[in-house]
Amino acid sequence: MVEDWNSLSDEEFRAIFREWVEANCPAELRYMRKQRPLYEEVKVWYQALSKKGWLAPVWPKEHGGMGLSPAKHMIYVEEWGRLGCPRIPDHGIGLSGPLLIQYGTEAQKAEFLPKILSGEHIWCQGYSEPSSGSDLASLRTSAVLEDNHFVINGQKIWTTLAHCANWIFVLVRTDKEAKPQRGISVLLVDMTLPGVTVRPIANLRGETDFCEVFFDNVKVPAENLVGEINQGWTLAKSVLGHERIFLGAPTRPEYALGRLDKLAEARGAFDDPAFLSRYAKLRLDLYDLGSSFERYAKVLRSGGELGADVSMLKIFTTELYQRITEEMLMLAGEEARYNDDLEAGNGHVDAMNLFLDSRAPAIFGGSNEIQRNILAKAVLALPG
Amino acid sequence: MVEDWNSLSDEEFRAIFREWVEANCPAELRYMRKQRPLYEEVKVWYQALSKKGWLAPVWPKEHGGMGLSPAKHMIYVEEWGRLGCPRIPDHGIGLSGPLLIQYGTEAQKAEFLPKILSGEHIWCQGYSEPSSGSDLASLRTSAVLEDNHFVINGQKIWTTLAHCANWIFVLVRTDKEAKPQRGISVLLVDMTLPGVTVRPIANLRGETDFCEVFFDNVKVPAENLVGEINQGWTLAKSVLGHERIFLGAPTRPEYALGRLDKLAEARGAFDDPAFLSRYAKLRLDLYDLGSSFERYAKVLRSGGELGADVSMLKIFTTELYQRITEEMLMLAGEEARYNDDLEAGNGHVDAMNLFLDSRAPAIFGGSNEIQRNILAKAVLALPG
Amino acid sequence: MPQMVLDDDDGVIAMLRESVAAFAEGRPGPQTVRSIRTAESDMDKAQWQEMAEAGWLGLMLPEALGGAGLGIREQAVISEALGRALVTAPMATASVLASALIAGSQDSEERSRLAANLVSGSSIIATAITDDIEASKLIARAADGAIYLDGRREFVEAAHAAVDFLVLARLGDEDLLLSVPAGSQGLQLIDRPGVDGATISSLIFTGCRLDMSRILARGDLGGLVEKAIDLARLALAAELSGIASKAFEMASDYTKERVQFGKPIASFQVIQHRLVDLWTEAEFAGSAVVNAIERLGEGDEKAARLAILAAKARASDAAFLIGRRAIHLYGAMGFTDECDIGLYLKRAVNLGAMFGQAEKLRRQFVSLERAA
Amino acid sequence: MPQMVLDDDDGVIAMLRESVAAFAEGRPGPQTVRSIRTAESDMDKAQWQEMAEAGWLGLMLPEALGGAGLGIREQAVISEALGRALVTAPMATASVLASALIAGSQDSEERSRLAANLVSGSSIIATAITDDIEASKLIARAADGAIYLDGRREFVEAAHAAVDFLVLARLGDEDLLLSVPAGSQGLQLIDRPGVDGATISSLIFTGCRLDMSRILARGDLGGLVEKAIDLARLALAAELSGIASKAFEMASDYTKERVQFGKPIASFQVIQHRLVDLWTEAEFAGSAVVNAIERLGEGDEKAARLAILAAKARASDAAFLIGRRAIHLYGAMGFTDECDIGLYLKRAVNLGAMFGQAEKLRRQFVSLERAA
Repeated sequence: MVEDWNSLSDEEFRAIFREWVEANCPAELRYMRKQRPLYEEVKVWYQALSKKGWLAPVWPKEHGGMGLSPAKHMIYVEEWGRLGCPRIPDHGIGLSGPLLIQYGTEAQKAEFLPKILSGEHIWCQGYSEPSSGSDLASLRTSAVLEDNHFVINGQKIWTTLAHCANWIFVLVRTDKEAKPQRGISVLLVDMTLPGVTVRPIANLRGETDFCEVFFDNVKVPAENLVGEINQGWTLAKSVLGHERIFLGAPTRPEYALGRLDKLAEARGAFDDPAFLSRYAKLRLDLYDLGSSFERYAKVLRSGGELGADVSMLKIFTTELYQRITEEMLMLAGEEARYNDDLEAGNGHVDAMNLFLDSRAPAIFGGSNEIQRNILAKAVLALPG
Repeated sequence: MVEDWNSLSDEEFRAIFREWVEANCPAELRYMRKQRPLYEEVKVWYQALSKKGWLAPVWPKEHGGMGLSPAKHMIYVEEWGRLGCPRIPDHGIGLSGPLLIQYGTEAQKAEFLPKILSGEHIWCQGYSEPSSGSDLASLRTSAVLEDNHFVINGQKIWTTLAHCANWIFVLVRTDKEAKPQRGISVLLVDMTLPGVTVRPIANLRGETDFCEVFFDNVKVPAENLVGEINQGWTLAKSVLGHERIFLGAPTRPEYALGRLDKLAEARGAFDDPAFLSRYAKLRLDLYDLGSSFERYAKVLRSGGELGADVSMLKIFTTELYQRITEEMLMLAGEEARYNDDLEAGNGHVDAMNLFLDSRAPAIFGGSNEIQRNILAKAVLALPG
Repeated sequence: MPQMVLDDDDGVIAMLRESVAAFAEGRPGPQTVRSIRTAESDMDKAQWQEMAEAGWLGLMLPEALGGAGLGIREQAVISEALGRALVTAPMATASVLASALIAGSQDSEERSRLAANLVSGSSIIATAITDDIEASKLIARAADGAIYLDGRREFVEAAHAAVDFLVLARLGDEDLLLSVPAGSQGLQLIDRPGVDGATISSLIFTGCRLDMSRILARGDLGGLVEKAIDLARLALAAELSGIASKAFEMASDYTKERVQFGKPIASFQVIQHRLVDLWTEAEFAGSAVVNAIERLGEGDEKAARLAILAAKARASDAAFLIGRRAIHLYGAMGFTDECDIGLYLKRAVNLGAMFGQAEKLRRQFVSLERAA
Repeated sequence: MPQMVLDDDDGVIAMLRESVAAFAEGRPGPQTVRSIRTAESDMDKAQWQEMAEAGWLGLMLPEALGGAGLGIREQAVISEALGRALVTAPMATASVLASALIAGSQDSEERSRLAANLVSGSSIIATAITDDIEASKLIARAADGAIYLDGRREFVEAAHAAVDFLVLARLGDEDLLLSVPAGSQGLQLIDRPGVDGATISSLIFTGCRLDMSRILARGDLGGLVEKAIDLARLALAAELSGIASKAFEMASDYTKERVQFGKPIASFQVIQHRLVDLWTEAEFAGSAVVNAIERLGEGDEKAARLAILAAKARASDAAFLIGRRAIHLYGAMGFTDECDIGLYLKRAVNLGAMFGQAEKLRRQFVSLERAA
């Protein structure tokens, strides 16, 4: 538990991690169809990681994390995916935790970090609002300081898994007079407080990955402010850090291509040169995405920092994911009319599920249009 | 010669026109590889049309034209293409003539129209300038009125076939203080005047379809002004009229697909389902372009006017032309390395020639970006 | 708004369009889609009945059989309007395809009964025929003055609502077109959820016994069935064209309302150009359907067939593309189930896959054209 | 600027790049392209000689054969830089492919002579081998202590400049790798203009007689030739990647300068997004080449082969796409011959079609990978 993981070679670390995961991640949780399972559904795995001290790969060890370097973290993520481990509700580990570690008071750290690790607090993240979309700076949910409490009013939307969370960290406007990006603060809110209402939103796949969260005169203690008042914009942006690279990881198209393979095998499509030609383009796009991803991973491994240019991976991987699932529907032929999974030899392929799911990543996490705007300005230095 | 062509049925007119063309357009001029032959190269055909009175299909009969309705004109153009007649230097017939008929003085009409019909005057058109591109209103070539003469200074570019023309009609700035689209006039200029210099520009195909034309203190009589001074912008825009539809005609992709067919036959490519699949997409795009073109042609035939929406055909046909020629290079395999024509059974296919030529139409006649801007505003009424 | 441009001297086209629009106002399509889905049902029978009352069912049946004796032109106009309004009734199969098969059958009491039922909407006729006509044929054998059917047919719409099924079967060296009563012994239904919410069924025939009177036509029926499917395809193309057109409009309207960075997103050039391209696709779809209607009216069978293949391919690609892009233009909202735009996309997927996906139809077009 | 990202602890990479850039400053690539085209020549021999002096020819040959003993990494860096500068020398064939064939040959005087000539640039060695290895084999027969060759080989670069040709031939059941002296009796050249300006020749062998000493290798040479072609492909991929990168930069720079409607066109969002996509393609091309270099260094033959196929496919598609789009971004200027951007596109077409177009290589990738 107190080992310095970073002192191991990559191969050693990979082997140790892999062996333990194989032994401790229950088979029935591996390769789940559900992309965002609830805490209750994956509690066993969450708790196993927690007990082992492997729940928070990048937190410093003094806070109960593994203190992994970016290089080792990359291996952790790779093996997690390769072994088909389910996604856990990870906003506490990935966002609130790092935010508190960097900007929280000692009291906040002492209060919240252990409860994230224990699973007592499941966090969600209140960024987007109905009118904001990719333009976060336009948010309108307000918090007014009264008698050592903030009184919050407003609405958040696209809050992932809010219906199974008990804490939320929200971006609120604390100064209406300031310029859009000023006057924003970060507050930690107990979702069991009066005035907090959660409404799950069904998505195209009929699942409820995200919610609306309403705040109606919700009173939270002033000490739940993170960092300085009106400085929330900077905080919110900074917690993303090197994890941005994972938005561009080939994970989703890789999975989808694997399913396309399976379906194509079952249908004998590899004997059709027309399919093969289209498949080959998708296969090579995925392969080349791997080469480009590796280039950035290498930078991280050697201790470098990533620039804005890494966003090209997010665009490429999300659009490739879509193209693969569209090919899957084409291959399905008239079976593309079904909403459920398709038979494919010994097993099923969730073609429609993937097709619909693939609509999301190109929109969320900053739409691909926003990403291209950023690249045009920050990387290509185009005018206007 | 004095018949009312429009009183014939479409079929009768088509049959008459076709029969005469078959008999009078020399075989060696049909299906020429060269897209824009010089006057000297096609003089025989020009003169045959002239003698027959069929050179100017849409000019009113009192000026020596055929006075065709848009419907009959459509047939004229269709048959011309179908029979492989060469393009003739047609700026006099298509642009200067209509401009003078609509806006010219009686003296101008009497002077210039007969000489267009006789072939004595070969016209070109001086619109674009080095810095203007698709933004015509920014032109800088100036004309100053002195002693009943305009003195012209400046430079035109992309002037098609200027090196075989002896007259040019130019857009010039006659008022530098006015807003960009005001202060522009149209002048008729004898290209043999001192101070006019023509420099042909080779294009990607190594041919010289267009030129730069320099004006160095060129003095032209004031009576060479067409219409009112400073009203040239309106004049220049108006002469396009219903002929805009021909920018969207399927002619070029149709020809290119025919060549692709021939090459594919010769190489046995229709046995490759991967080729067939890509070919089928191109074939159907062409077929559907025909259906959409027909929709607008029908409007003209029934005496209607075309709106800005017809520009979508220009975008579609020029981009389809490019895609077809790109497929041709793919089909050529390693022979795509050759600059000359490819053997294809009993004949040749000018794959590289077409590929390079297809770069132009998406740029000229208002780039496709400009066309999309116009459609967004004028048809879809999008804001901003 | 992109739609089929048709001559309408007598105002019939406009009238049909208005009647569908009025119908959809009283019975909004998306609402019906959701209620069918929630009920895990295969269709909304009350809606169908109202459509019958509006005179839209079997309208291409000859007047002698109780139909309106109208043509594919009027059918296409209605289908396009239904597509726009997302009225997801099984029009292409239970009305267009069924009508064409019944019209092409021999005169019989059974035929008259079916025709009357179809037009009145009183009992629904499902078709168990796909574009793979050979594979659509059940195995028939004749014994003790009856016909026995075996085999399995997939992708049947409205199978639970149906009172009769139209099926093809092979008996010795001839084809049979038969009507099978719902609930027959030896006929089993297996259901799967369809992407647009309505259940799609497979029919399993195990020695299913039919009266000889159930034979509607016999002999070489390939040509009849092929032409009937072509009409269904054309109706689908029109419906898809309507879906494409409406999904485009919804996306276009949304981008005008949606403000980001202080401006409606429709003012961003990238969005504008994308909308122009989608609009072009929708316009092309409409023109392709009009072209098919006209070719069909001219009597050159091959030319008509080509035009129909092209129209269905174009319209389904247009609806699929526009549906996908529209969801993206709606942003996160587009990814929610409560936003109607997703229903348009799902409907486009469903109809696009019926009687041949675009790629398959394009390949058929080329082989037919080159077979000349 | 998009380019291969490689570790360069000892600064060799930077040094190589600078030396190519300096070379191109003295001898601008586009100028040489135009002079070769005007002269209807196959290459610029003086330029080649200077490249030899810079130490770039045969640099992968072992030191024992007079080479620099460098690897594909350094070769790729040079090829990429040549691509950027549009130095259109036959590097991939007359240096990379020829070196690999010579290095894989048996030790002989002839081999040493060729190696020395290659490195010194004093006499040029053209290769008459395409990626269709079987079809590349001439028919050989042995008689009176000599070899006689018959057959025809297409797509030979630098055929007029060459002093020797490397050819493959089939003699009975074994392959021969041979050097053929230019001007041999029974060897005829037929020329055609290449798209990038240099002549491409076909060689026709009619009983062409060779000394036995001209045999460089014999036996089953499939593996040797395949690996040699893979190295040439990787060099081409690097060169294409350089072309893509430079063409992107030229287009990007042009859009910043070019003013329309009062603004540089690079400020229009549609242009910006298009440039972002082109830039991504160029970056992907560079990463694909780096990946191939690394896989090749790891010794897993299949993994290396896959990576090379991918790199050539990606880089040629990137260069072709960027070339086309760049011409469009240049507007009318891009359609003129005097604008260099067209030369980049033409070079991309030429190199893209050598040793397999992208589509063909992708299909090879998939069949090789699936053959596992």
